[in-house]
Amino acid sequence: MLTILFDGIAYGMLLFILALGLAVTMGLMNFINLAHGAFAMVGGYITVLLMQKAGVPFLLCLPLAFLGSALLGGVLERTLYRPLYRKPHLDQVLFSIGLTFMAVAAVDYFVGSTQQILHLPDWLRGRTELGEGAWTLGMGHYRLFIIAVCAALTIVLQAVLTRTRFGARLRASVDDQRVAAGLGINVNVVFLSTFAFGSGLAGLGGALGAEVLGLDPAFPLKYMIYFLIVVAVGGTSSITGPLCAALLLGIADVAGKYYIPKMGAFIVYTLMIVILVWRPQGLFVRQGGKA
Amino acid sequence: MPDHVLTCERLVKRFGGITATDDVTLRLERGARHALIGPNGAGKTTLVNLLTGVLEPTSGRIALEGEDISKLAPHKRVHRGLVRTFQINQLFPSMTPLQTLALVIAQQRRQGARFWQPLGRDEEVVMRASQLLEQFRLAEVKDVPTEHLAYGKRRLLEIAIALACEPRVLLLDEPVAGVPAGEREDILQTVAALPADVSVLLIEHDMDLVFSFARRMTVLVNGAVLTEGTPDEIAADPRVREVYLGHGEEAHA
Amino acid sequence: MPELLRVDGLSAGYGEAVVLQDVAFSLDEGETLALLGRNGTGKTTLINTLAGATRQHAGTLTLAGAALHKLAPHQRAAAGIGWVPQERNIFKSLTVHENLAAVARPGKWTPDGVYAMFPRLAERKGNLGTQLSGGEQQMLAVARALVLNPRLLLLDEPLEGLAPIIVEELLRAIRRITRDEGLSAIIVEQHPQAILAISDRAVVLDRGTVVHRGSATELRADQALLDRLLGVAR
Amino acid sequence: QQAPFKIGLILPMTGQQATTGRQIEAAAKLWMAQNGDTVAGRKIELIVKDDTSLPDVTRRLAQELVVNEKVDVLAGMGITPSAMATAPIATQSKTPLVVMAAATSSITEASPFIVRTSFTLPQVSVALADWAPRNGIKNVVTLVTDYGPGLDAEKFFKSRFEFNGGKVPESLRVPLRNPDFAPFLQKVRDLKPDALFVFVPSGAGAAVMKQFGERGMDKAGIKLIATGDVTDDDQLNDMGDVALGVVSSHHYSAAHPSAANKKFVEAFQKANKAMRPNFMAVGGYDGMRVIYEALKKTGGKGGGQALVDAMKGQIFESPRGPVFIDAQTRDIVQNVYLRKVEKKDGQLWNAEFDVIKDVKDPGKSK
Amino acid sequence: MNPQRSLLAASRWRWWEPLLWIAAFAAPFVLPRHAAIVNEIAITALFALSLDLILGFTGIVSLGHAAFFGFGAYAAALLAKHFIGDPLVGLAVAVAGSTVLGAIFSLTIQRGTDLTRLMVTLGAALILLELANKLDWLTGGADGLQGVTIAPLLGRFEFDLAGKTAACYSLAVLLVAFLLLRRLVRSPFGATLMAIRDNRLRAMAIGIPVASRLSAAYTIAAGLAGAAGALLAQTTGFASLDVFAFDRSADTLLILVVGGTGWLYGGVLGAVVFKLLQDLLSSITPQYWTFWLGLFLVVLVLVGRDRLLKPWTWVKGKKSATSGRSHA
Ligand SMILES: Nc1ncnc2c1ncn2[C@@H]1O[C@H](COP(=O)(O)OP(=O)(O)OP(=O)(O)O)[C@@H](O)[C@H]1O
Ligand SMILES: Nc1ncnc2c1ncn2[C@@H]1O[C@H](COP(=O)(O)OP(=O)(O)OP(=O)(O)O)[C@@H](O)[C@H]1O
Ligand SMILES: [Mg+2]
Ligand SMILES: [Mg+2]
Repeated sequence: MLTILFDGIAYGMLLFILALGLAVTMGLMNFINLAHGAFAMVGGYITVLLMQKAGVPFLLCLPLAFLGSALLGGVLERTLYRPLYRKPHLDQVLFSIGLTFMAVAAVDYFVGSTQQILHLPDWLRGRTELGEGAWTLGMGHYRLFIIAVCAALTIVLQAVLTRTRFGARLRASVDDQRVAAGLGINVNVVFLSTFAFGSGLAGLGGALGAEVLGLDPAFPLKYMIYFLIVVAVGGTSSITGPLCAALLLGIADVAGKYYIPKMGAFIVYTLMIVILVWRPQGLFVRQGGKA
Repeated sequence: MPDHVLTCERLVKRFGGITATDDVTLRLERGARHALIGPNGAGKTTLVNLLTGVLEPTSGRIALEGEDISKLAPHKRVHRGLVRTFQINQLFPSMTPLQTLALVIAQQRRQGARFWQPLGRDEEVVMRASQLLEQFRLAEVKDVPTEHLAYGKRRLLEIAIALACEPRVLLLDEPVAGVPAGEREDILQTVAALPADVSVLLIEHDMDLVFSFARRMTVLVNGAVLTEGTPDEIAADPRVREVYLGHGEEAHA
Repeated sequence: MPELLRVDGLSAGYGEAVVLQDVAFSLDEGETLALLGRNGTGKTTLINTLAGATRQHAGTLTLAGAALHKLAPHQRAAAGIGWVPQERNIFKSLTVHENLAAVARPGKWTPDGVYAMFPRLAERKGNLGTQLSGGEQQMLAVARALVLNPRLLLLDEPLEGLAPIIVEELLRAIRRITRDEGLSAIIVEQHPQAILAISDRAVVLDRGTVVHRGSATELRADQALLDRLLGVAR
Repeated sequence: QQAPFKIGLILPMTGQQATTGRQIEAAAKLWMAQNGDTVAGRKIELIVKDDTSLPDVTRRLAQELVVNEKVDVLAGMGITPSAMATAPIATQSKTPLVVMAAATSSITEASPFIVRTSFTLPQVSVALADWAPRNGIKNVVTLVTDYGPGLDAEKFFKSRFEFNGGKVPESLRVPLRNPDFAPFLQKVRDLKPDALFVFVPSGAGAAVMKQFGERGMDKAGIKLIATGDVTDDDQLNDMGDVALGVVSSHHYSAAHPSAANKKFVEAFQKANKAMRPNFMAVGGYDGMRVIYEALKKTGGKGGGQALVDAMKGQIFESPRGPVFIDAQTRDIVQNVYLRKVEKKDGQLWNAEFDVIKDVKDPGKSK
Repeated sequence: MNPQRSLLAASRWRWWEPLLWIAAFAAPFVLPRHAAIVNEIAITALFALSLDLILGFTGIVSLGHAAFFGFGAYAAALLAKHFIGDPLVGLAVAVAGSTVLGAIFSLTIQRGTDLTRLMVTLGAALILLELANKLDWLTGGADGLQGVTIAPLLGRFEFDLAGKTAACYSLAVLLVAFLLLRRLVRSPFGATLMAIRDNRLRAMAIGIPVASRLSAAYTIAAGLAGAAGALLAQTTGFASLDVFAFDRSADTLLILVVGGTGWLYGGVLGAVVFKLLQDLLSSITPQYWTFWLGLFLVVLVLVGRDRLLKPWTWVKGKKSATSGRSHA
């Protein structure tokens, strides 16, 4: 029981971490960046290759994965992405899918198409069990780690977006670039840093997710649906929305597969459709109540 | 007994804590030239949204020709002749004025579901569209997609669309905002010249226009009706001066 | 009073199309300039060019001795330009308060300060941009320009859609701000009389060029000239 | 000078099944490098096509190869639906279709021109179901991926295991797109069987093993037994110590102790940047042999029916051990080995420790 | 220009259109080697065409259009397998079936943002996929449905190995669907769809019954997608789960966007370009062709579709507003 709940939360958190970057680029910047998975893959490969080839410890790899993909994201933003903010969404889809195809083939060419396997340090491998009988709570250390990282990230991000003006300036720039610039917001810097940050988050997600999801060149395409589900169900206007959505889906999926394994694949999709038909803007919309 | 076309009774609309429409009762006579004025945020646009079904009232009742339409879908209200313009242009960016008007007229004549013949095959539709284009000085830009039109032209198209719907009751929400001073009167002339049995409700902040147009006025403040009367009564009402008209002369330039 | 803005040989437009040609005028600190002209003559284009939102083809803009035309749009706000765009362009996914906070710069005008001027906005602090009435959006656009604490306000049809009493108040406030605080303003309006009454200078545009430049009081007095310049047939 | 003998090799070269294609292509090329590209006076020409695992594309490619290139033999077929969709083309054009990877039992029945050199899942599952009860495993939960091959594996393992006196309290099916095995493994853990039988497509195997270890299932006394896909040679080394001790049954291990295999593995690794050949590779390698031999037998003449007839009944020593193409079913008959993952010289291998000889596809006996 | 003529201009045939169709029908005979790919292109084009009706003309984005494609494919395949092999009957049944399905699913796409529509449609397709997988007694599950034998077309034309009959059959269905849609989008009905796409609020305010129009468009599109699926199943004699797959919906979306939405020829053009490019690239480099395809998409977007795919616009400049609207 508790173990299932725990696993569900951990799985949800994992989904969230993977989708977080997308929630930033797509939700906050309103750019349909389907290449999100490619940035996640880059983060994953940075981690795996650094660990395998250079023996860099896992914990150090995580920030490196973040920085690496953020750098890549930043460079691409300056060179390719910028002219596309104003283009129709469908063009953005086309472009970012194209980029993903290229990334998939490139990784295949340079690293090979086999599944890469991450070797965690020992302290992340074990498992702790508490309680007895029906109330046993078994917690995999790695899953605990994911939950911790994820919680920390959420708090930091939420603080950045609500406590500082950055969030408001970002949304202002997205709403109306021209006027935002005319009112003194440096739109280019805002977009560049947000995009790089989003890509970095994707990379971090990839690095953390590689252990559970596996990592091969098909990664960006294989899991794209999951990222999209989280962002769609959570709504695109905040960070907490996707978090709750991810937790909900994670728990429902894990519990559903545990208790009614026959229904396996149906649960997530049905849940998604029901939620979206019921609340078409996603679970959490910005309503602008009292300030 | 006066012949009321559109009435709303005890209409209330709340947005969270804000009461945008507060127990409004309003009756529009047949052939009325009625103005709705009130400070910014008084709930004028909201009232129009409620009457046309864009918003659902929190409570209250709306009747058209004596029939309750509170639950009727917006497009069905249009079928019954309840038509509006929007304070902020709502147009079809990719269509030309000609296409737009032809579509509206075709839809008005219940040809909207025709899929077997091209739009424009029906001569009468085309005739009426050309007529409106002329009337609103849109003829020379009839084939320019709306998204490329100058603001003033778009404003004209906005009103032309409403007239193309052959309204029985027309709700105009600041129809001439952004239209140059010289052309404003023209437009209101067109509206005033509508058949005598068409009722018009006008929302406008340009008092010269309002007073020259309206035969009756309602003042809305904070969502509620402050007073109703003839233009002279309203102009003389100190409460209206206090909250809305002000005293200065500049405003009436 | 020292000169604040000088516009010289300005031409600007959209893509290939040239809308403004060789426009020149100047403005002193604390002065208000009424920018008049028929529909589509390029008033908005001029305002937007000053704000950096339209591409400038040629000419120089000098703000308090510095070359304004060399600055990127976002730097012009820092240099002292406060812009109220014609279509208001409220940031629709921000609340009223965030609309102000996102752009505010340190100085005399704070969000709280403008709330005192537009109490209506204070009541709607938490509403999203899309949840405001037309007039409220207009107020917010003006308020948003004020919290930039500019030296030069660019007001593009700021009175459109406002209730008469608010118009009156706003005009008074603009007068006060320019007189007492040394701010300058350029105001575009459809109603020349109202604006000329509070302006020091007037510039009339026709088809992208300056056809009249002079004192506002004089122009206001000369109704015939005004009608001719604005092409009003009476 | 005779016209070249063309082999149309249709494989998934991109997408999630890409490794299948790579292994088979590499093996086919290796065979040609080792055995020359001229057989009975005819030059062999290999045309490789990528079908991205879409059956309608496979079919169209086959159609074009047959009509335009006039290929003499079709080969490859990464997944079952691809083979099934192509079968009518083989029949209609009387072109032999050598299936080198797809493993659902019924494929060979889809056309009299299909010959298979890979394996069938019933073959290897049944072997495991025979072995387990003899080794103290009485109570097994099955966990398979919810698609054709998985269902085959589940069905044949279960019925044979129960026939052998074992018990299968629960059969779990994992959706094909499934990122996390946690709920299924937790369920298994709560059921506390003697062992967990797993079939997942190669690639997902590592994740299962990792999460199996992470969940402390081995410590709770549950053994992991699997078909060889799970401990795929291609990836085994990267899986690390979690794979140690896993028992699996399969028809091929890169560690098969025979001279033929040693030669094969060495040559393969030399030609392919140390990539280790897996069961896909051996299917491609043997497929090429079968084609070569058949062409030789027809004296270089070829011809669809003649080639298929010449393929039937071939007996030879493959790197996997002795094999035999059943003349009736055109399916491969082979030894199935029981293997345990062990570490040798710092590398992980599927070390064979038991064998069930000459296993026919049990799927055909119904 | 006279208003009526300028209104009718959009629906007039252009000189190159008949040529294009003649060329299409000649292709399987002139290039018999490539009949099979002509068939595949025609099917893909039909599928993309149906997506264009909802995406390009009505503004409904969908990542689950394969739901109807797949449904049509299985319907046609099952009918041929268990009842009658006549292709036209199969086609009719498949179209009818997917039309009904479309009418039901159209309830889910009434509200919401583009993103929610994407996900709801996607979810519906994936659920159908899972269903088809689970109902393996009927559908053959993941192995696919075999044993589908299709009778000769009109009782006379056998589906040959080279695929000529198949290509002509698919092209004919494509043409019929195209003519139908061409009529439809230029009619008052079509104009109401575009009005909804452009501005839903206003569409409602001029009396267009938005909900029922959305449903109608979605339903028609579903029927056509079903036809495309049926063609695939009939011309390949096979149906497998991938007909429902996400990739198929996504590829079709790409194809349509490559060719340009809201233009009808966008789907056709996109299908031709995309399929030929894919075929060409993958025969040059079977392993890494996706890289080059990706590069093509990236360049296409950066350079601009109009300039890349319609070079004649370089010289003429933009002239007509009715052709080639490039965004939805
Ligand atoms: N969706 C909404 N959520 C919350 N408040 C809203 C919403 N829509 C409108 N309001 C508030 O309701 C009040 C009435 O707005 P409305 O647009 O009806 O005013 P109005 O009388 O048309 O004003 P104006 O003359 O400025 O156009 C305003 O204060 C506005 O802020
Ligand atoms: N985005 C644009 N692209 C191309 N041309 C434009 C654009 N905006 C304005 N124009 C053209 O530039 C000219 C000047 O427009 P502008 O908006 O500056 O006029 P204005 O004097 O502000 O008019 P109004 O009184 O209507 O606000 C007009 O002819 C208009 O058609
Ligand atoms: Mg209003
Ligand atoms: Mg202007």
